[in-house]
Amino acid sequence: MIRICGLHKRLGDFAVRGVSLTIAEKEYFVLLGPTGAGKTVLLECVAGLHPVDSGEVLINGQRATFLPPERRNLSYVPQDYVLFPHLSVFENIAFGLRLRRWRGADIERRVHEVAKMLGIDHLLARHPATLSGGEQQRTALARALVTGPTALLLDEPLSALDENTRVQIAAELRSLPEKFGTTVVHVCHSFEEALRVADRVAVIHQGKLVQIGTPDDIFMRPNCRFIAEFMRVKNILPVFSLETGESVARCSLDSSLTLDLPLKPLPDLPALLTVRPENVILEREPSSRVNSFRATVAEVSPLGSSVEIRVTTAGGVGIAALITRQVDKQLSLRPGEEVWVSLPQDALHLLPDRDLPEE
Amino acid sequence: MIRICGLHKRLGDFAVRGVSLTIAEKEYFVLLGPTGAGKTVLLECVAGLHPVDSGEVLINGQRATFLPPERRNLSYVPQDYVLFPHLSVFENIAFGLRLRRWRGADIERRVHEVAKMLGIDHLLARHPATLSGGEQQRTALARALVTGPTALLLDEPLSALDENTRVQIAAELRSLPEKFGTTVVHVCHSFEEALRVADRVAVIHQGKLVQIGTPDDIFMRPNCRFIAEFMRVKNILPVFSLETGESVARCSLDSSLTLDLPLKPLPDLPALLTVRPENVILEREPSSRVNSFRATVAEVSPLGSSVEIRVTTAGGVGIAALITRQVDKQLSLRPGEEVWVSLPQDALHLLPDRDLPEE
Amino acid sequence: MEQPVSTGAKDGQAPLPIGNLVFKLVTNLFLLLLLVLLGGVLGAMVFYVRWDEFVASILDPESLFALKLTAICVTASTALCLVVGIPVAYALSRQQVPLGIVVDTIIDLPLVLPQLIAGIALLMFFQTSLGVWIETHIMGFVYRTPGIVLAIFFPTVSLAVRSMKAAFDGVDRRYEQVARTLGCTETQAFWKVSLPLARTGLVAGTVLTWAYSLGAFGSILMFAGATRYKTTVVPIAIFLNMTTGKITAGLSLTIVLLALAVISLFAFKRLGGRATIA
Amino acid sequence: MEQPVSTGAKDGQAPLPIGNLVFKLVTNLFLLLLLVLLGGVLGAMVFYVRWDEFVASILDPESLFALKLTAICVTASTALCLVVGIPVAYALSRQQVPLGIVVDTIIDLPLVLPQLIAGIALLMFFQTSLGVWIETHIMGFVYRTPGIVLAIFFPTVSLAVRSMKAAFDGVDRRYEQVARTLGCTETQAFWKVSLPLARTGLVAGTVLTWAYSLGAFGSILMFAGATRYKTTVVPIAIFLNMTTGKITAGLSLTIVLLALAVISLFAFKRLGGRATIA
Repeated sequence: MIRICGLHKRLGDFAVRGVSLTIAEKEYFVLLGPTGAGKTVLLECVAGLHPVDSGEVLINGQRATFLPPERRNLSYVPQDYVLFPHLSVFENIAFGLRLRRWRGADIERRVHEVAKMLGIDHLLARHPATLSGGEQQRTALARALVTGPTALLLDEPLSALDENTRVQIAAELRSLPEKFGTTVVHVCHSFEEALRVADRVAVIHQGKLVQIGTPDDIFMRPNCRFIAEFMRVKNILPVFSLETGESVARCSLDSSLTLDLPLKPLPDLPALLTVRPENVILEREPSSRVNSFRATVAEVSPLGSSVEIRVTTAGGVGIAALITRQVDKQLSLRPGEEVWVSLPQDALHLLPDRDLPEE
Repeated sequence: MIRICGLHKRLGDFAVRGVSLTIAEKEYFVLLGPTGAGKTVLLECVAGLHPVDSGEVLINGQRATFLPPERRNLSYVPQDYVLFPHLSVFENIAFGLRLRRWRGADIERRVHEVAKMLGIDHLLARHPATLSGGEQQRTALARALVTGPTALLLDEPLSALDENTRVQIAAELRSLPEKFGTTVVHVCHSFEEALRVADRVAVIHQGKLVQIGTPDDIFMRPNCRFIAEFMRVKNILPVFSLETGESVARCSLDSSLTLDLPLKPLPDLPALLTVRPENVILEREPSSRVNSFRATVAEVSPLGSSVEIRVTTAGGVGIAALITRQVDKQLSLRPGEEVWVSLPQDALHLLPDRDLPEE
Repeated sequence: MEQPVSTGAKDGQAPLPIGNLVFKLVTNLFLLLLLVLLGGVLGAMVFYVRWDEFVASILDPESLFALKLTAICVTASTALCLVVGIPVAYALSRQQVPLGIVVDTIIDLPLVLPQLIAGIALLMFFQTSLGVWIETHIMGFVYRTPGIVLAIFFPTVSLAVRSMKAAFDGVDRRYEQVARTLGCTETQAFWKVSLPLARTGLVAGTVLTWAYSLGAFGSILMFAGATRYKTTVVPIAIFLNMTTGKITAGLSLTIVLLALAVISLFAFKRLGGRATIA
Repeated sequence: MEQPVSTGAKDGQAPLPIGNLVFKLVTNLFLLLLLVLLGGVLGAMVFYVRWDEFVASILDPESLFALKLTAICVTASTALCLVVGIPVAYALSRQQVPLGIVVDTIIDLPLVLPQLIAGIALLMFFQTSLGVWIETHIMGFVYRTPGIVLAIFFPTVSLAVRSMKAAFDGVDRRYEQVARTLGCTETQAFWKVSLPLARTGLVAGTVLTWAYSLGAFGSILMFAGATRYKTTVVPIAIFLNMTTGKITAGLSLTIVLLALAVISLFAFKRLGGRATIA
């Protein structure tokens, strides 16, 4: 278990400003944020590579704030792996064991065991420079895992890989907590990557923790405008009025458009309503769906495997929908045409109208 | 019009090996390829920045192979814009006009005109270092467009921008041929980016031209396995047999699974059948659709806004489908369950089983 | 699998391990030692001469002559270094030179060789028939003022080339490439883009070259000789003073040179100048 | 909007514009000129002495003494440079030094100053009470062999520090950081990671330091003097030979120095060595 309490650290242009969070044992925890958010500084402070300005780091309940990196038993894997170029793959992996003065036979056994689990046991005699990107990443993981660290700290572990290898390594990373019994802290800037691997995600922005939760929390229930935009919720609509009915809550976007929502505690006004564009349903004919209304197609933009359709309601509210090429072909909508839009209740989410959560 | 004939150029690790293609006037042409494909070298040879090893470059029908860059009237915008840091935005844009010895008043007028069209007329007094990424890109475009070049050569124009600005600038780029009457040649490595902006796309791999056509050609009708994989067609299935029927062609993947295709000239065996995962339709119940068959769910992976479902047919053919979260929620498929798969005829494409087209 | 390392710091107040502290101490001790050695030994010189002695020594006609001659020769040599250095630095920075390592070795040679040898080489050259022809038909060098300039220029030009190449290396080629596509010829791209962008680095390089020129001694001693009121630039004057027992006069000029070198080197660094032998 | 520029090259056989050609020619002409000047003047020295004269001169007992003394002193000084240079270079490469620009200026000063001044500074220092105490209680330096080593070391150590710092700068810090998280103390990370990775650069730096040491002249002249069979390292021997008219003997030793400098500098560059003053 890693606990970070009120950590502050300024390092050149980057800064961490009072982050507190707890990472559970064997959790796959992702630190997500845009470039320059300070997430790598945070990771390196946990690793002990920089002295913190203030705050505490606890590892397994013990205060580690002032421990040097070699006493923290956390393994750090930087973005480009930095395998030791003067050592073979075997010696790279054995590095931590030799420092711990393991016997030769034990090292031999343990290196082979870990290399086998990561599928690189045929590469042990090679030198790092001769390996592919994916092989280098696996070697770096083996080197980090071989000593049985409390946690694995991964800085952008997928960013140096090509797309195909990335998908494969992502799946392997996901299985590390179970396979090696280790906690994983993974820094990345892509929410798709985070959603693919994380048990929990903490979103960092300008050095501060903005939202923490499961991938679903972050993805479907952003707590502020920044998160909603970062997660590419394209429809972030100002709410006109909110009221609680008998079985549903009712939310008006303007005088002519009122939507039903599940009955849940409502935020105070001003509030925002979000709905992800891929959850917006478009149809040619009126249907019996809830929250269905008429709108005019404003723009059709093909985006590769999907098509983005922008529509405008009678009251002037703009809504973006993302549909598959297949559905687009069936509907074959053109700008100016009429279309029926419906917004499923469980795809709607209300949040306070603020850029970031209050301090 | 730019014409490239049998161009060869080796430059360090990069090489162009015999590329021939013609770019029409006012066309938005994208050179697409993975990192290291040689597309930037090709662009820079067109710009005249490197002498070619062999082959010809024709600009507007005139042989330009040995012309220095300043005589080609092509404007080159590198990936990170390289605005002149010692000049103001105004002087950056005016740079080409001053070289052409325009009169001061004409320069003033023209710079303001172009700056206004690109929405940066309020920035003219600033220095490049104080601009945001998008503003820098617009300044670089203004500097390149102000002299009315035959073509604009853009090297990865979106890669240095954050996601929101990227979408906006992509739309602006798309409008350049119409707005400024210029041809655009755009180098990029992301097929999504190419599909968003291109009139036509040439895919380059290992220095060679692999396929050229409209975005739809490349996206839906790859001519080899490399293109199919590069476009992330996840279903690339070996064909067992092919026969031409009366109104349809019939393609068998194994003894138990035969699909109907539109009647078109068929490739020789060995051949591959491709279908994009987002075009695969999954249903709980059998339907009247063509090419419908039963399969078993093997794997369900949530990928952010969509969910990837891998199914296996009775004959053991694996097929991947990409469905929205909404559809996923309705179907709520679990591994081991049965599902009805249908493959729409117009989503099916046959190609020869080869890694790359023959020379 | 091992247990997490327990550090004996159970109260959470773990000290920085002694080993790491010792390592930092040792390397910084060496650094401090070197600074004290260099700074102390050089800096102490300021204290060997009283202020009034210093002023009197500098105002002595011989010292004034030496300072004036040095100013003239060093400025002439630096100007020559600029004229030769800028195009050479640009050529080296912007092209793949065939046999680059040989070319680089020749250019850097005067930096590694004792200046003495540069002076001997010049002296011998002007005794060949080509050298004699130059002496009689173009300009007299040996034991004359132009000879001093040449003797300063010869070992200094390498440093000028290296520092100015670093200045041009700092200007991304693509500035020129973009300028070319916008309509510049190669010459225009040089004047309108490369030169303005390299300016600070070139100024820094000039300052460094000037400072290094001040110190030319061995080559002048050999090529121009040490003749009072003829070739006595400051280093030669210092040598003559020290060997003829005029210690105060020698030290006073030494202090002037030292001060100029410190100021120039500091300015070079503040301007972000670089000079790389590689 | 303008028409596409028509280039008057309608047959498609456009020559490279004259302007661009001239620009390339001029910069490369200057490069060639400089190479001819440096390479020619230095290289010509090989032809001034006949082979049999050269062999005889070198085998002369005085020359042999000079070569032997030089080998000993230069090797001792280079060893001292390594001992001091490696920790100092590592400290400068790996930490933010307070007042860095002042520290850098002090360290680089001996490279810019005439060696003469280094010699005078040492000489004066050993006349202070601290210097005299060292002379009498620790080791005699002035006009003695240890004095030669010190006179070589003083102006050379800067180059050693600069070239070795470049070697450590070339090793990404993150190698050490990863080694630390894997269990290395700072000392272990230095020995197991930084030192092996910087090795080639350190070897190159040693070669350069050694070559530069060979050329120390001004500082030895001032601090250790020019006493036959006592302080006649090769540069001093050359000076004595040339000024006493023994030109052949002087030139022969010059050629030896020149050859060693060329070989060392070439080796330094082949090893990918760097030395940056910045």
